[in-house]
Amino acid sequence: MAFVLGIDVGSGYSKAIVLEEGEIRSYAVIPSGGDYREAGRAVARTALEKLNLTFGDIARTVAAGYGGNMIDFADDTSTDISCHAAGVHYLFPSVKTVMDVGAQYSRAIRLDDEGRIANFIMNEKCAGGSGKFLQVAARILGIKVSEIGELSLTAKKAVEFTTGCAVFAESEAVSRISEGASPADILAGIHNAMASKIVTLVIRVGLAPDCAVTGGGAMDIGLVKAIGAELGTGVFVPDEPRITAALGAALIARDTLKTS
Amino acid sequence: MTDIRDGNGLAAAEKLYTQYGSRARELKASGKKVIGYLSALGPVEIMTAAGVLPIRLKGNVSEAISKGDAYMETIVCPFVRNVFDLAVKGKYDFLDGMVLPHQCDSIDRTNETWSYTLGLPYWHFLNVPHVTDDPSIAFMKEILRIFIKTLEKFTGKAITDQAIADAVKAHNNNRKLMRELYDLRKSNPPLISGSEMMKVLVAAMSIPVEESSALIEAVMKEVKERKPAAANPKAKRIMLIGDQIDDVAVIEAIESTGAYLVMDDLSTGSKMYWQDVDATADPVQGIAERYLRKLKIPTTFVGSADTYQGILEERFGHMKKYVNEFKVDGAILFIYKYCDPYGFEVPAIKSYVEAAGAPVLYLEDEYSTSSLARVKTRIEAFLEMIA
Amino acid sequence: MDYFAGVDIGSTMTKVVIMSDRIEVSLIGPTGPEHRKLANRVMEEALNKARLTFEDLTYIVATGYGRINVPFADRQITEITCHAKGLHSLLPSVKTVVDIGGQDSKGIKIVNGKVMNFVMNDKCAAGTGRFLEIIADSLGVPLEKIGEISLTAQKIAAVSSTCTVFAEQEIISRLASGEPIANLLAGIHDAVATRVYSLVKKLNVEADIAVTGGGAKNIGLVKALESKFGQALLVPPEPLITGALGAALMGKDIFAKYMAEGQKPTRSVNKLEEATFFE
Amino acid sequence: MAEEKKGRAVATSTAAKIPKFVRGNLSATLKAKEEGKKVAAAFIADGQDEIMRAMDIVPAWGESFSGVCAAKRDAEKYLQKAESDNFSRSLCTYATCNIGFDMMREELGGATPEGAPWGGMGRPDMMLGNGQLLCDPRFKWPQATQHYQQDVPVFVTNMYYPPWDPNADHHEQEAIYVKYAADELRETVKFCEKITGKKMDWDRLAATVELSDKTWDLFIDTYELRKHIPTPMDTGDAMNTMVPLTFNLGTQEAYDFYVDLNAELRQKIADGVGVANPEKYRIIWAAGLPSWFALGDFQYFNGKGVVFPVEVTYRGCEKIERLDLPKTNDPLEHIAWRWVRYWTHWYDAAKKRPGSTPKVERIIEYIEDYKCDGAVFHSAFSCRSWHAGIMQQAATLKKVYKDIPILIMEGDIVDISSYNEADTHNRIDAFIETLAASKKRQG
Ligand SMILES: Nc1ncnc2c1ncn2[C@@H]1O[C@H](COP(=O)(O)OP(=O)(O)O)[C@@H](O)[C@H]1O
Ligand SMILES: Nc1ncnc2c1ncn2[C@@H]1O[C@H](COP(=O)(O)OP(=O)(O)O)[C@@H](O)[C@H]1O
Ligand code: SF4
Ligand code: SF4
Ligand code: SF4
Repeated sequence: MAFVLGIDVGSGYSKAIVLEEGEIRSYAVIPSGGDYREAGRAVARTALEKLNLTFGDIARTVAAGYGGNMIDFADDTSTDISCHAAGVHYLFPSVKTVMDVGAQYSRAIRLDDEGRIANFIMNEKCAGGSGKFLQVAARILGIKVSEIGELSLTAKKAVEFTTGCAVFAESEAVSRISEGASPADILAGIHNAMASKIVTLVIRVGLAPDCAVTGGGAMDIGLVKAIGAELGTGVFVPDEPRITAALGAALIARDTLKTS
Repeated sequence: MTDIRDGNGLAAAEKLYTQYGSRARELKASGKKVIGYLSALGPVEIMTAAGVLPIRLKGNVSEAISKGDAYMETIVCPFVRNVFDLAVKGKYDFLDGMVLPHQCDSIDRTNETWSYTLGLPYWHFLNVPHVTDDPSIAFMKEILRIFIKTLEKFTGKAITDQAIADAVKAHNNNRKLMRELYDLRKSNPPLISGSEMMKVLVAAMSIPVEESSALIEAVMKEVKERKPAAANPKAKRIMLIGDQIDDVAVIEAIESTGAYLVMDDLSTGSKMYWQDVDATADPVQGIAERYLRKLKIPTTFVGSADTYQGILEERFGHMKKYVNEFKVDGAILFIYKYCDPYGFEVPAIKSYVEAAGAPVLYLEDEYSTSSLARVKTRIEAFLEMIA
Repeated sequence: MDYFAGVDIGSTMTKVVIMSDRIEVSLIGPTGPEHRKLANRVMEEALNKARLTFEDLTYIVATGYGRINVPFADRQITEITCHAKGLHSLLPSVKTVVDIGGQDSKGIKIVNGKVMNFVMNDKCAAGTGRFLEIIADSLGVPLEKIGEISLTAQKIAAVSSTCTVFAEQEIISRLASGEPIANLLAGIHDAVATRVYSLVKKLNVEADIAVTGGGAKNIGLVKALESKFGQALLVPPEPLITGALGAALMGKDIFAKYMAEGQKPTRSVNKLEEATFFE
Repeated sequence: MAEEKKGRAVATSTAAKIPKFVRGNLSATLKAKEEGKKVAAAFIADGQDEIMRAMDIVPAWGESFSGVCAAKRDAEKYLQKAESDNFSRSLCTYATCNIGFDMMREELGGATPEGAPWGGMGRPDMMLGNGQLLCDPRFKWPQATQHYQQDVPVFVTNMYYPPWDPNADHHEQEAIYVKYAADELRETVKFCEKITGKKMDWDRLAATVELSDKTWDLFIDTYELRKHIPTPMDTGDAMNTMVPLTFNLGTQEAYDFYVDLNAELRQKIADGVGVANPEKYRIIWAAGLPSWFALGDFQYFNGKGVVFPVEVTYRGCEKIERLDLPKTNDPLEHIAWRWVRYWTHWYDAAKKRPGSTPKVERIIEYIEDYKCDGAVFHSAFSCRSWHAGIMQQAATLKKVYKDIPILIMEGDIVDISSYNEADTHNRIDAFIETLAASKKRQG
């Protein structure tokens, strides 16, 4: 049967997914670095190798994301917004509102009943509410990004973050530490600040249940909880939230294959 | 209600300041209608005459704007955004309505954002002109009459000329008292500190006019009884110029450096209190004249003198008076980002006030404590500069 | 002999100067999270180097972003005044000072050794030393080298994003697509210089112009600024300590003024040891 | 740094005549002295055009000059000059660009600063502002400039229209507003008479007003040709072809321009020539001034089969006959009526649709008339006048009309520093995908 490949080259991570008959066969995630062309090729190769496949076995490839249009071996490109929509709809058909928290951008996407984008909005000029915040915090606290979520859940009193700048968040965190705030409280503060920015985007696209959080930020349980609290509702999170757009790209590849 | 008696004026002001709107909430519970307004152009006399409580809406500098940003652009003046955000978050749930005076783009252009998002039972946009010629006075009277009619319809009660005349009297008295309180800042050191004064100003705009007058009197009595502290010859006497500054954060930043805030030209402060409404046969005439011609606010165009110097005197002459009367050593011109009306005046105000003898520090900032540390550094450096 | 100390706790670097009628010792260290302990440590170290004890110090002035966290200081003065003071003592002809620190960029106008006017950047990392640090870090080039390398650029690779975070990403991908590091570094120096220039332009800029703060250690940045201002800029021998030097000088002045009035200045009650136990 | 913007192809050949208009207006301000005419710094859409034209006063359009500086990507030095005297970057950049230019010219004793785009603009003899319901800079900017040219008198008039209130009948208030506007226009005339030392020729004014009415109608008729599928002209062009109506109202040249444009569009329709053919999607430019330095983005849309047959910006007017103006022999009163009726034109329609607003009603009308599939709004950060309230309009449009695809782009009119082409194009791509999804949804 036909294999299709979806690739999402994000500003932080590159993801690839191999789909067969609408089933996920394998996937891979690697840091993008700066060479998007190479990252796209490498991540695709990794995903293929897991199945002992080569590029020749792939019937169609769609690339998306920040560096998507540099993937010369793709048959087509799509914006990562459409891909997130498609990916989420596949995983959670009831979801109407998607919040994607990536490395530099966060965005809110509204879906219609068929899982097509009805509306979207993203942060424009400033990396204020993006995943970069989490990376900065992790570095300051000397922990891994993947440890942030659990740690933040032990917070007693979230500190109020006053800076919106992802860069100066660092020095603010530093001064909060010197004032005696615990790492957990600081992380909780960062989560609240990010959640409020993200929810603002959601209100702007029009909140419609159900909601899902995707992108690397969704791996952070603390952030997901903060978003849920701010929205006042539960949210879906895919098992591997980072590959949602790659999944969408693969689904788009499958669909075009079908119709052509 | 907040008990105002001798000796507790400042405590009462503090309470009304920290629990902003608490009196409005009480009065609302007892059946009074509460109407919010947003700037020095809100004609409080008419609202008082209508039997409603006019309450000037206040922001909260330590509250980060979040929900409001979903409805209102970030290119709007941060003060307006902050108040709107509070309203959206339900902090002003006691409002029955609002009147938005035509003041500046940040207010005018968001009229629909406010009214449609909040959905209050009463809403009025008061189309105050930007110029002061005779046709504008005639027009101002017309739109005040329209305002009166809509209020009558809302409350179901007629607003008589007598009621307006009475309200004018009450508000004039209130203004007179506040000016007397300002006089107590002329001494060195001032009898009342800048942050105490800000709390009184804020408290005074959140309660009925008679209570406000009682509050001012109580505060006055209390501070007069204070033992005058030794004058600190090194402490600088500062005047604060700006629009809607209604929080002690900036003032504390000034006073924590040892300076005295002795005077202001703020639309929450002296602008509200320096000019009375003349008692005119048609009471609306006096109100129109006060808000359009007497009130000196950058959203009203003034420029009838023949020379540019004359125009400057018309626009800013009062500031020179303040500098002299209150012995001001330096002024801080604190303007919000995205404020066109004040922003375009900065060079003119700065050079005028400096010529009057007070160096000026111009600060452009958000309405938020997030940048307070930076603001404080600038204020300190300014004080070091004029030391 | 009277000794005066100036402590400048910046967002990135902490600097101490101890002086008598000349600079006895100056010390530079990184600013960590715990300003108070750190202030102690650098002060102790400086005293050791100068073979002095805390009691030998006549007056101590703290400045910089963390100035309130120096409990043993007798007086806090903003870095704006201190930079002007320090610079004026080093380069008396200077009328305009450009200070590029880790978190703040500033322009200061000096007349007769006094601050006449000043401007500071707003709360965005674009146009600050931090921006350069981040880029240096992600390019894997030591901070001390980025300036020199940028001077070898064939052309300035313009960076289109203003946001530091976006710019970092942009640089990384441009690098990957073959743009030489030197060109990219020239691009970011140009970007920072543009931001700083448009900030300082708000002052009525007059020559001579000097650059201080950590940014002045970066020859690439200084050159980029020179091309914006259209003239040569002066740089003090050790630009990082300008603020601390100014603070020490301010302390000296304050002390002299008190003495002239026949008074003793009030000193901070906190001693160095006690301060160590501060949180 | 003065880097000429890449030439932008225009779809209509008539639009190619626009630079001549703009240059002509600029050079008229420089030649006025020799010709013994007075120059007035003035604003568009302020209701004073015909008064100036009838009195031979040469308008100096600051907005136009700033737009030119922006399009040539040469505004930065003027913005910086203004900033050096504490004018904030967050203020209207049309204003600060001009003020910076004026400051430089004053420092040169009135001589035009070297290298000024298209020869620069002359020193005015007076400044006319309007404290109307449009924007603050319209009455703050003249006085801010006066700080540097203190001998130039400033006159500010004030023309309002009834504010939108779904619970009020604006017709009841019209008379008050018309009287006020007419009174204020009379004050303008008095001021101009004082400065020029000449009396108003009322017959000439009446003739001028008649000519501009005629131009308005022709303009609308011409623009309505764009309803045709495929549309013969796009908003990208309209941002140019608005010039005669916006800056040369009350002149014969303006009228003649639209005669030509009208003919060209008819020909295109007859020949089946469209901006994009086939048209995949038709969208409305629903609010906002464009980024003058990035007009090429319209072609990016066009290249993907997306066209803008209609826009709200610079459409300036509704056909005079549809405004149903009361008869009057007083040209000033006529202008006043035209003013009030134009600004309140969509009030009645908005009242019929609960939750709607006049601005949204106008967009809906255009969407229906021009068969649009989606809407694009542009939010420019330095101008609150047109751009604050856009989010509200977009949300209301979705609520009271239908859930059509909407894109809100963020940028500025003059300040290029936050523009990123790749990002903008990416956003446009995603929007086109939204349009595709929406079309599919409708089957
Ligand atoms: N294990 C993890 N736990 C929490 N957060 C993570 C984890 N991995 C990545 N992130 C966050 O996700 C962001 C990257 O998200 P991603 O969706 O891959 O972005 P992009 O698509 O823009 O590259 C990082 O900035 C980081 O904040
Ligand atoms: N040796 C160096 N070479 C180049 N840049 C330097 C060097 N040392 C410091 N810097 C720059 O100086 C900045 C710190 O400057 P400093 O004046 O100490 O700031 P602060 O007072 O805020 O700590 C750093 O962000 C870095 O960009
Ligand atoms: S504030 Fe920080 S995150 Fe925002 S644009 Fe500036 S550098 Fe980027
Ligand atoms: S501060 Fe300026 S923009 Fe804000 S409300 Fe006042 S006048 Fe309007
Ligand atoms: S409408 Fe906007 S761009 Fe035009 S002058 Fe007013 S604020 Fe400036």
